[in-house]
Amino acid sequence: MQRIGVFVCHCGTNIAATVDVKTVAETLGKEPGVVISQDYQYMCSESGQNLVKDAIKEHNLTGIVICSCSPRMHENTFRKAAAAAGLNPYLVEIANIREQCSWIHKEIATATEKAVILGRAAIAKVHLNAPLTAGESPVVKKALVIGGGIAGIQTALDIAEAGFDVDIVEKNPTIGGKMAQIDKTFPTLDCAACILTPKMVEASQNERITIRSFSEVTDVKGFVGNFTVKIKKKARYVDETKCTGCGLCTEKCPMKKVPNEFNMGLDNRSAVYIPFAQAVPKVATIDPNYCMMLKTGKCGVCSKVCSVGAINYKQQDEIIEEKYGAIIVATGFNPISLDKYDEFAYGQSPDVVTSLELERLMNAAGPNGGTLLRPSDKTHPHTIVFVQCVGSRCDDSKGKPYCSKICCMYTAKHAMLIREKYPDTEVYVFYIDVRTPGKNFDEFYRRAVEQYNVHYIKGMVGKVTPKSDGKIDVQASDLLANEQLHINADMVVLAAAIEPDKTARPLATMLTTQMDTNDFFTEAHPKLRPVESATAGIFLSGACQGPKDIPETVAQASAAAAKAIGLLCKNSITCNPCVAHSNELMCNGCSSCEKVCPYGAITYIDKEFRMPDRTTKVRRVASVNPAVCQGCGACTVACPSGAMDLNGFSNSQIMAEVDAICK
Amino acid sequence: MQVNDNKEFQPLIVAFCCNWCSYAGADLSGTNRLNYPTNVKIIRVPCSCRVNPMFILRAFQKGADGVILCGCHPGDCHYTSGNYFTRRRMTLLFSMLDFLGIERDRTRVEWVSAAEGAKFAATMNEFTEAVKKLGPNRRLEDLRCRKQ
Amino acid sequence: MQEAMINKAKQLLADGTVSRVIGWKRGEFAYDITPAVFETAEELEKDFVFDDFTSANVSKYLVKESKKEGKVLVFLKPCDTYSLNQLTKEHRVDRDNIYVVGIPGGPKLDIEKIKAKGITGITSVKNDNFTLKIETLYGEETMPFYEAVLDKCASCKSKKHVTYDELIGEDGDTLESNRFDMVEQLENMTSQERYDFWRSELSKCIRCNACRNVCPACTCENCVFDNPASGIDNKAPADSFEENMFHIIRAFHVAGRCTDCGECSRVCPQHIPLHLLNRKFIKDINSLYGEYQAGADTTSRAPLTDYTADDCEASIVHERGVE
Amino acid sequence: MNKNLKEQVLRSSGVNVLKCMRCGKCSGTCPSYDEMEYHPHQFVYMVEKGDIETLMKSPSIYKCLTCFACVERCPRNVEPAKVVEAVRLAAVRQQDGNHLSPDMIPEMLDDDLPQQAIVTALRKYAK
Repeated sequence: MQRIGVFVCHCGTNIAATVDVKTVAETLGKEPGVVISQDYQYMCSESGQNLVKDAIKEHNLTGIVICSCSPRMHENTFRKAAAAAGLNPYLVEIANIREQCSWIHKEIATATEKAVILGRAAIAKVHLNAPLTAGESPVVKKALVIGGGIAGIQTALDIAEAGFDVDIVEKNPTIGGKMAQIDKTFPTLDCAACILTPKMVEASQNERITIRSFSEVTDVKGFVGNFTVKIKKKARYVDETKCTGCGLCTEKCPMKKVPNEFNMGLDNRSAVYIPFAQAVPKVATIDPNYCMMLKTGKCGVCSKVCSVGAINYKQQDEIIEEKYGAIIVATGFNPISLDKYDEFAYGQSPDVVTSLELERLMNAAGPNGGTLLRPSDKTHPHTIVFVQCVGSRCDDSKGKPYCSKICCMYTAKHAMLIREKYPDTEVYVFYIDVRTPGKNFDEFYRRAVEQYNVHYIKGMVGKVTPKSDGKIDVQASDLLANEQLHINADMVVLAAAIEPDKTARPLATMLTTQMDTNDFFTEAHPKLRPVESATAGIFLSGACQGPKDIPETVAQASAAAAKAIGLLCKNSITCNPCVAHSNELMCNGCSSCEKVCPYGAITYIDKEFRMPDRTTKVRRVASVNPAVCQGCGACTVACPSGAMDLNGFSNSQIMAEVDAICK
Repeated sequence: MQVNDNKEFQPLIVAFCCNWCSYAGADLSGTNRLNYPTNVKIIRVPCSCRVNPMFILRAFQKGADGVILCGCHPGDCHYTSGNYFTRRRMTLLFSMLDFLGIERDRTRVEWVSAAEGAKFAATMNEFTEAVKKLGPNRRLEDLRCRKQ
Repeated sequence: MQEAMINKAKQLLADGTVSRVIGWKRGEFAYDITPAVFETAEELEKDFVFDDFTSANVSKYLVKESKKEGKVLVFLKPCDTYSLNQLTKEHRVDRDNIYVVGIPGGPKLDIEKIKAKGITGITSVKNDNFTLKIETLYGEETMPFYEAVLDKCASCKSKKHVTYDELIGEDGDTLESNRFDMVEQLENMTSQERYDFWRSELSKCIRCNACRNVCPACTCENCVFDNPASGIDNKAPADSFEENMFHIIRAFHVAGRCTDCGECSRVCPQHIPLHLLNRKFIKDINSLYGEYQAGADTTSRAPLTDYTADDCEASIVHERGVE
Repeated sequence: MNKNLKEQVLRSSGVNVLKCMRCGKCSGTCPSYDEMEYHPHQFVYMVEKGDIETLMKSPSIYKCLTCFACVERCPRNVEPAKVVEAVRLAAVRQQDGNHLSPDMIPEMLDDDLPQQAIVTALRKYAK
């Protein structure tokens, strides 16, 4: 026999002014199973809670109903109070008679009547509540960082610093990411390589960090604390353990006409290559699309010159399986393709470049050794036009609807650097708005205007036309002067919008994390949980979550690391007990539930059943992993036989509520 | 069905609200003191996809005059995809009820976010009015459950 | 055809490919055909029958039979192969343990339609150039063949076998069928008319469960209506609500899984057009979420376990016009 | 500001001028820019402000070539050319007096005149 206690809160006058709490307590006291029904001024207060605790002990209650504010407010408070008094916390139900009754209704009679009905529904439900115990699942004390840019490196370093093993999976032959390609950083103008490469080295030398370069995540199974990840180690045809990075093979390789990705295709590399001098790991990689030996079987020069015998043309892709407790996504960004923007003539003239290409053109390790020359004729440009917001803030199918955030600042940086180094160059920046929120950012932009005399013109460029004399006509309107301009430029630099890396979308599917329509990972809460994904155990670091500059990326990377460390510190995690479970006797094994589960929490097992005639029968039945299930209940409706049910919100509990309300 | 003094028909509305968006939206309309009729009684479910057609039929059987299901906006589901399944299930279920000649205004799905307290109240006002116009549920009731 | 099937079955039994055969055998009357399992050549010779009345879809028997020792031979008409595929997809049968011989489909005959002409004492029937010649105890009667065809065959959707290990005869194609005509006709009625129509139909329901028991999509280990814990269990419809409830929930449970084999209506002793409920779901699914034929393959996602971000809203039901 | 006029222009153009982010790409791309007193981006902005009459009086409305370069390149899908066309139509509709009255039409008809042209003429020139 159930012994239920009902506690009606006045909430000062919040409830008591419109709901006759005495009548509610009295009426509910007559409900079957209710042994005590009380009202009190503030149930959530210390003395209110004590009232509940005492009643549980004194009346040996098997369930309690609190008629008070929203369960979103104090459900946990009363669960804790119940637990303190020795009652299972899941035997507590809340009837929301404040937000959903006293605050919205004015007439005391009807509000009181409704409060009674809501109380009855809660009593009907609590009759069927079962004590639930949160399960525990162990935590593998190792993290996986996907992406080896500055975000991934920083996250890995922080986690390793805290004493946990961490793997970095990077799809390229070296870590470093976009920051390695950048020349100088705003607003301090310090050299990117000077601050990044020490971090890369630190990562490679840290004994807790394993760098898995030239590798990709191909499969993720499991759940928070216990992910099983398959990593494809792509064949680089060079034995990493033997290669010393001497670079002799790259010098001797006869195939030298391969577009160099690191320099944005502005110069060439050899078929066997090391992306850049400071690459980590500093190991050569053979590009199978260009290597003569791999394509035709004739050559083998690199193998002959390698003194340590590191070249291995027979190397195969390898699949490694590892277990991790936490996964941090740091897949970063790329500039968008500008193919659809005919009006800017990118692709028609080599002298129309993107900002990232300009970084390489100006970089000392770039194709021109740091001297800014036009790609077409290697002459010094005298007039340079920067176009802002190319593909950003677009409402059309060509671009992105968001602001790419970093372009205003890096363009100011470019303009300033050019004016500094080549004072004879005129620099125009066509902008829509100049957005510089950030420490020392606006000061930086003002310096470009005031100190370096960069011409900022408000107005979007309408058309870029390469001319036969090698110059480029830039047509734009100056909105403030109200005139249309034609600038005879030598170079045009487009601030292309940035977008998440293409690998992010399939990765999100593997991780069962959410993405927005732009393929940025969605954080668990936009304000309060900005570095966690909604899927437990998956954290977000850097530009994969939204456009970010370097300081913001590093800040988020460390924040993600802190969250991951918080998880890895635990020996086990407590699971939400309100999860689905399958009644194996009724389960048909039809797989409907598995198809609707967003977390992959349902698997199938072949289970032996003893039949009435003492034979055994093996049947395929669903099995829910309680550590993975988040308790949405999608499976319970997909299940035709009703074998699947949800703890805390069972079919019978909800129907009991329906019945109580409709009585 | 409730009877009040002026004898006007007072429908009984059962509202299933998902815990993360719509229930919070209902709370918000309370916090903002936005009135909606007492006819509406809310049942909290973790996600709109928890609502089994059986619950809806059960409500009608026991005397509800209208059933409304509220969930997060498509794309905002706390559980990623729950409300997408809800949308398909309820579209088909409502279409079937319509096919059987049950008044289509007795059932509704509405997406209400945690920030849309005003929308929640407005929706409930509107829905209650619509059901009021239809009168008591007769086509899908269990006579044994009819109240005098 | 019957001869060829018996020979095929005997051959497969003899060479050990299969250890039993699912087919049909005759009951007391010529038209009284029932599914049966045969284990020997003698049984086949004696009882196996295939004629204009062998309309039963035997795929559901495979749920049990395919899990027994030894392979089972089954003769499937085109429409039955869809059911088998659906069962395979839902892991309800062990496809590796089944040897499917595809046989030509109907049209099969509806004995009720013949009896409705006042013809009794039927001993055999013969389709003679679309005239049905009926031998009775009282002499020969005739009627137009198509007037005696089963409803489910009259709106046949496919003559194509979607799964088989071997065929007897030619394979056909999927057909343009008129199967949604009646659904459409109902949709065009007023709500009140529809209500009256279904009330007059569903109030005939005696809850014999024939529809559920014959349905190849209703293979639950334990049906919700038999489960006291489900909250909706009931054995007999005590009231109009329960008549509705049973059929709505049953149709919903098979929505997206029903292959439209039409067996529910064929076996209903009260002649309730239950297939219309399933077809309504199929029609809605086709028009709202794209053409989908349950059982056409064994891998596709069923419409109710799938979604797209831009599916229509449920309010589409309300927008279909106001009466 | 004339609210009705603004309504009319917004409706007949079908353009949501509030989507404009004032980047000026339309004017940057306009081949008739130097011919115009008011430029495409100003059309959008002035319609938003409701200052339609000024635009209607300006010869600018007849300088637009309707080449749709601005429509093609607008990053926000605002479609300035449609706004210009709508203002031009508003001006045409407001011209005083009837240029045509229905009873003048029969004698002007000939067999080759398309039906649509008659309707258009009436809509444009009759009140």
